[in-house]
Amino acid sequence: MVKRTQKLPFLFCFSDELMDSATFVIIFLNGLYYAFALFLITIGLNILYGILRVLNIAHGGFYAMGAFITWFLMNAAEQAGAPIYLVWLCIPVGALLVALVSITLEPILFKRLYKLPEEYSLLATFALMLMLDDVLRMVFGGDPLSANQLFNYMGTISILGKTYPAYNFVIYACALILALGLWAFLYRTNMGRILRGAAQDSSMASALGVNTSILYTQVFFLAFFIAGLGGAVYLPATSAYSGMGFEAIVLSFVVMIIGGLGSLRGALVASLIIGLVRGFGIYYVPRLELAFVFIILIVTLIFRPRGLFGRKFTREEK
Amino acid sequence: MGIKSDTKNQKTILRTEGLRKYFGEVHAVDNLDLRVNHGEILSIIGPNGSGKTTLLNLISNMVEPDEGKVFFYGKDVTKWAPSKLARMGLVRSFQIVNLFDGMSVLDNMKASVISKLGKTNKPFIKVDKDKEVMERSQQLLELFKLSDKADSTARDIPHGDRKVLDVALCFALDPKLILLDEPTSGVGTSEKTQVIQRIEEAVRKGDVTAVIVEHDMDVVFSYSDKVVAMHRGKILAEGKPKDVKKNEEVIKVIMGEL
Amino acid sequence: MKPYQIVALIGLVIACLLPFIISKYYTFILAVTFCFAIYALGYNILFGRTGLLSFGHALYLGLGAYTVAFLMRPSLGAYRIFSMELILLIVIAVSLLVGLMLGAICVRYTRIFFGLINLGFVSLWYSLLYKLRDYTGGSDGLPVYMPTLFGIEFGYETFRTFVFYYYVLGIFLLAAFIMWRIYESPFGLALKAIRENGVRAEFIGIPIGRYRLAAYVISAIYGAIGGALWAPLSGQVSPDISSWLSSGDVVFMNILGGMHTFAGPIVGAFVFYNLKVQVMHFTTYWSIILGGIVIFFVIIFPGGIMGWVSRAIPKIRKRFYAQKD
Amino acid sequence: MSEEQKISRRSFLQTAAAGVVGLGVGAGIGYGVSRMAAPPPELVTETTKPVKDVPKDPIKLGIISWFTGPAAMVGEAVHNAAEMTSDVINTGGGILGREIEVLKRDAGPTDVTVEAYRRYVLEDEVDLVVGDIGGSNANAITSHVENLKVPWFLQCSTTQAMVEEINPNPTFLFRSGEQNLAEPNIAAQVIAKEFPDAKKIGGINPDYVYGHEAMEYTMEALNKLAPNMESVIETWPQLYATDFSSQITAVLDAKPDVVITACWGGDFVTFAKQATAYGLFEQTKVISILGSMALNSLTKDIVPPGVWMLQRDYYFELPPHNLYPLNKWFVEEYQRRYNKIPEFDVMQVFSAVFAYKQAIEKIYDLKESYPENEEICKMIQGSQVVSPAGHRTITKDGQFLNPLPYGKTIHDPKYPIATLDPETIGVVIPEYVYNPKSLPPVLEYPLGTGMKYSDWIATW
Repeated sequence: MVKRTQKLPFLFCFSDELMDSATFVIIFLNGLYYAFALFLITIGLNILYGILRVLNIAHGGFYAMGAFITWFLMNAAEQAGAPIYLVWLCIPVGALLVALVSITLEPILFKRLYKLPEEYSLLATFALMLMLDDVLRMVFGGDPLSANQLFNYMGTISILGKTYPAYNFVIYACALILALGLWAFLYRTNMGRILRGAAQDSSMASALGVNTSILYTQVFFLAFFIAGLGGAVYLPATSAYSGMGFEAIVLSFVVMIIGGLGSLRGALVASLIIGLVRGFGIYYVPRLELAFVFIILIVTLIFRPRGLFGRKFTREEK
Repeated sequence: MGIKSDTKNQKTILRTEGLRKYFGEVHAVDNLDLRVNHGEILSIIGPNGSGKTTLLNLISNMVEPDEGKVFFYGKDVTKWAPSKLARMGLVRSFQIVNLFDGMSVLDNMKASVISKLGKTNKPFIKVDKDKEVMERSQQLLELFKLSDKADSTARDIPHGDRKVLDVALCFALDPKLILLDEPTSGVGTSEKTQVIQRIEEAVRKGDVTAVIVEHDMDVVFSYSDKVVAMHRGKILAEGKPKDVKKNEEVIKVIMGEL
Repeated sequence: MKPYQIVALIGLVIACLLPFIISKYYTFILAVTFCFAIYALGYNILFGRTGLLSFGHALYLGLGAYTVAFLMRPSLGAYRIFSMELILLIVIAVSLLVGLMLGAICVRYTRIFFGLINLGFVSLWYSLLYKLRDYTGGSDGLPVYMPTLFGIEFGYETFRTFVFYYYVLGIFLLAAFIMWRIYESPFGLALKAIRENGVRAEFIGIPIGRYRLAAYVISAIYGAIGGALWAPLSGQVSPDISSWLSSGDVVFMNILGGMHTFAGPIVGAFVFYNLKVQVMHFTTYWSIILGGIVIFFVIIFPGGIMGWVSRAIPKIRKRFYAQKD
Repeated sequence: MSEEQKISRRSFLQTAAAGVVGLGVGAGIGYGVSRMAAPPPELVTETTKPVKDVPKDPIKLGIISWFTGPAAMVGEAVHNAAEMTSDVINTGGGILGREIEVLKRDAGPTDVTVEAYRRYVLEDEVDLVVGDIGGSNANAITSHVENLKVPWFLQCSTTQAMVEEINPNPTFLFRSGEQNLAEPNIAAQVIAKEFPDAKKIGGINPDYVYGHEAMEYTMEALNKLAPNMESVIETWPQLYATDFSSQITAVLDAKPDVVITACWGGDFVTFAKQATAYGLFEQTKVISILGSMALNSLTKDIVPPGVWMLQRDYYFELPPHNLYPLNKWFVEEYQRRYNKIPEFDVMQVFSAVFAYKQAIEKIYDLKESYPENEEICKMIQGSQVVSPAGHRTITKDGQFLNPLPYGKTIHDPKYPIATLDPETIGVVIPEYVYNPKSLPPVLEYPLGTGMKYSDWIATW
């Protein structure tokens, strides 16, 4: 059985055997790994809903597109024997390509959604998700695709004697930079202030001379870029397979509800909660893995439907 | 669930005790005691932000008070659901017109009538075949002179008629007490008198008590039995229209504003 | 006889004659379509009539289907139930109970939150179907054996492509009739008022919480009946029936058909299901075509087919009478 | 163009062609326009009787499998196999002169699969159906197949519930691939044989019926073969998961001697990559039950050497190419067409269609009239079929049997993917597959001591 090396003060355990500190750290890091995957998708969802009241189910599709496009770039770079820093470049370039490709959708589809009630955006983007999934399969085929050059290049490090893929730290760094960058952008820059203003009251913003149509396109560009970045950053650690967008979107919805619709702080906190609970949950009660997430969701919905940081309900919504 | 007959002729129909409502430091309604007697038209006047609409919202439980109680026919109705209040006879209309826009004027009326007749939970009788409902609805449309617009959808009729329909919906519930939030605002001067006449006629005929929040002073002083002047959430002055008109504080605060 | 009654009668006559005209395969497809029509009809009293978009209504489709499979499980031994009527009664009872329980929580919210709460419930239901392997058969689901209709056993193929078609048709007509009466009733008008303006409905004395719950429970029962009738046709129930992807289908049916009309969901169910069947047979890239059609209807043509028809009829009637005078 | 180069360009060619240039042109680059090599004589069987009054319209072969979602690769493999098989048969004169026409459609959830099969039979008058549709769909269609009497050759989706309860002795349903029960028994035999002193077993299996059954049956067989072993940790990642790190960490912490995983397809690719990163392969022995389904994605940086991988009922190097030219031709032909190494579903589809062809020709030899479905199916049952995996015997209840290969992975410079080390390859003969009483005599590659491949081939 596991030897009791060092008793951690705040340790909670259902099963009798205490886990040694190394495993605790690894599980914590796994929790972070999963949390940041959710966070990278949910930010985009929250920005779109927070500012434009558009609930974009197709966001999982853009996440998948990021993974597939980055795979294509990395594979091409690998075949051509490009130096390693070029391969690193594939991640931001992949995300950028996703944003550039998807921004064409904004005038065609999303622009019409602003006028329709919120639920309609749920439907239209659900249909868009179906289409995206097929387009990706048409272009990239049905096989699971993986590009491991970066993952192997980073190799593994040992944490308290346990091996751990170093690449995951790239993901943490990227998620943190993104979170700080977004926070600074929204709360410290002029454009960020305009965006938040438009979120409160778009008609007021346009009355004050804000060209909302350009603003919305910028918001979409940002949201698509983040979703693409999510797919791109995670590709080296996993694989790109058709239908991955659906898996990603279900959990990010849960995170969005728990964190509060439209709030970025909520997205960060909720994805950490879900990531860590899932990580430790699997260790202690392996059979219940998926149910954990939904139990937390239902509890939140009953006792605090607006989520941790969501805005208060107006009478009309009650 | 009608009210017992003996309370009908009791003098005070509505009483509030120590009503208080803050929005941050703003005391919208500050420890307010109001008394409304049966069958009278009481107008509430006061500058913007004096708490008139908030008071109405508190009485009709649109907004929950921070402190204080509301008594209707002596019963404490502070916590009652608006739908229960409406069925008990305490009904309100809205400053910003609040109608069933997608439905026809007749359907709007029918909705209110079936709610009054307690038939909304009948899933199998046909609305259009229910003579009682149809007659009552037609009758009300005539009373409020909306019969010619019965089939057009509520969204498309002119603003004046929308205001009148909003009030008519309240009367469809043949209420004991009706709260009207600026019934004539946004209505053209020519129509204004017509709107008020219709309301007054309905009140006198149905011996209904009315509490009206109103800005238009000549409407207030020509129709109301009693006037309450409010300022910063408190009652400044209360009494017959002509007395309140003479009160200097009222003149300074409210008339000055005219 | 009003025009719509004539149309309904003609539709009924055609529906009764179809099995003799069309092939066995299409009779089977029509029987399945009627099941989904009941499901869509029930869904619309919530979505089109009371204005509540639930994004997880496949929970009740699955509840109905799994109840049927559960009652027929061999491990029940003597208590196995095959009579379809008894099964349907139990399905109604179960869905009433579950509808009340979940509805009480859901109806406190509207618009996007109502949709998301239902999404949460259906996701939990789906993961339970997956996890409780010993009861629900896990990802493989449960087999559904041949039920008896009014106590009579039928051969496999005659059941599936003939007899059960009329059984489903009969229940569909009953369900449609009841729903029509609800639409025409004061209760139906109250629901419409709640959709148009919930706040005002509350202030004219309609207890919107209780009525939304009533609408939710009715749609839950209809969904479960649809699922229960679909189960014997398919022969097997699996968690896919309640996946959140299939929750989207019923919403598409209503939007396609025209959610603000009575016949919308029925037309929507016919058009959407048969369209999906044909497109899936035509190409393996079927979701592009279906997704495109849905986006077209949601964005450019939100009124749906029956919405367009109900707008076109007064114009036609005006032109028709104009010619006459 | 060496073997390796041709395959390693797979990914670039495929995406470059599809993504940038468009399907047509891309296929032209780099493919020698070599014609199909002539198939070996055993395949080109014909009826001895003159062919008359045989229907002229083509034989319709309907595919119902996954073409969407994470298992889309299964559909592609089945479709490639069906296309190649029908090409081979058509160039060889078809079946009694009738060409084979391939139809394909997506399986989807249960109601869609049932509707698809009924449409194939009632509308398109399909002659046979081929496809892998998963446990729930397989259980659903059994009753439809038995009543509509058009044979369906399943590949991998044979649940024990179907085999034992729902449809114990089918007439029209064939399992051209092994039952789900087969590999767990072999995994148990491999563990018992290779790691006799192991004590603690770990499990990382997908959280659905197949995953649970794989773990349960393996432990059941192990209790008979090596009672001292017990399972200390069983984790259940979600099907089509993107993250296995939590499960791997939990398993590593329990320090098992052997880890069993039934993850397949994209799951196995992701699992293997993260397992290498977390050092699972170094710290414990891993046995993969169905990882070989994604054979062409198992590049060397994902699967290290030393992982025991079961190959279900076909490994492309067995029977050895020098002893059995049909297999050599089959592998090269598949590579020429699709630039991939054939997985076991491809062989299963190939043998199913050929079993169908050989049965029709045999009946025609006897009766000289075109047989009905019932007769064809009765003839297939109990017959033998010439297939790339050797002569497969078909049981009375429609199960295709042949020795099941397994082995330890090695990084062979000849291939871009991890393949099996010839020294470690073992093949369990059918009789021992379903009742693992004792360690079976293993049919070994030339270097082994047990029964030889050449002995088995000699018995055909």
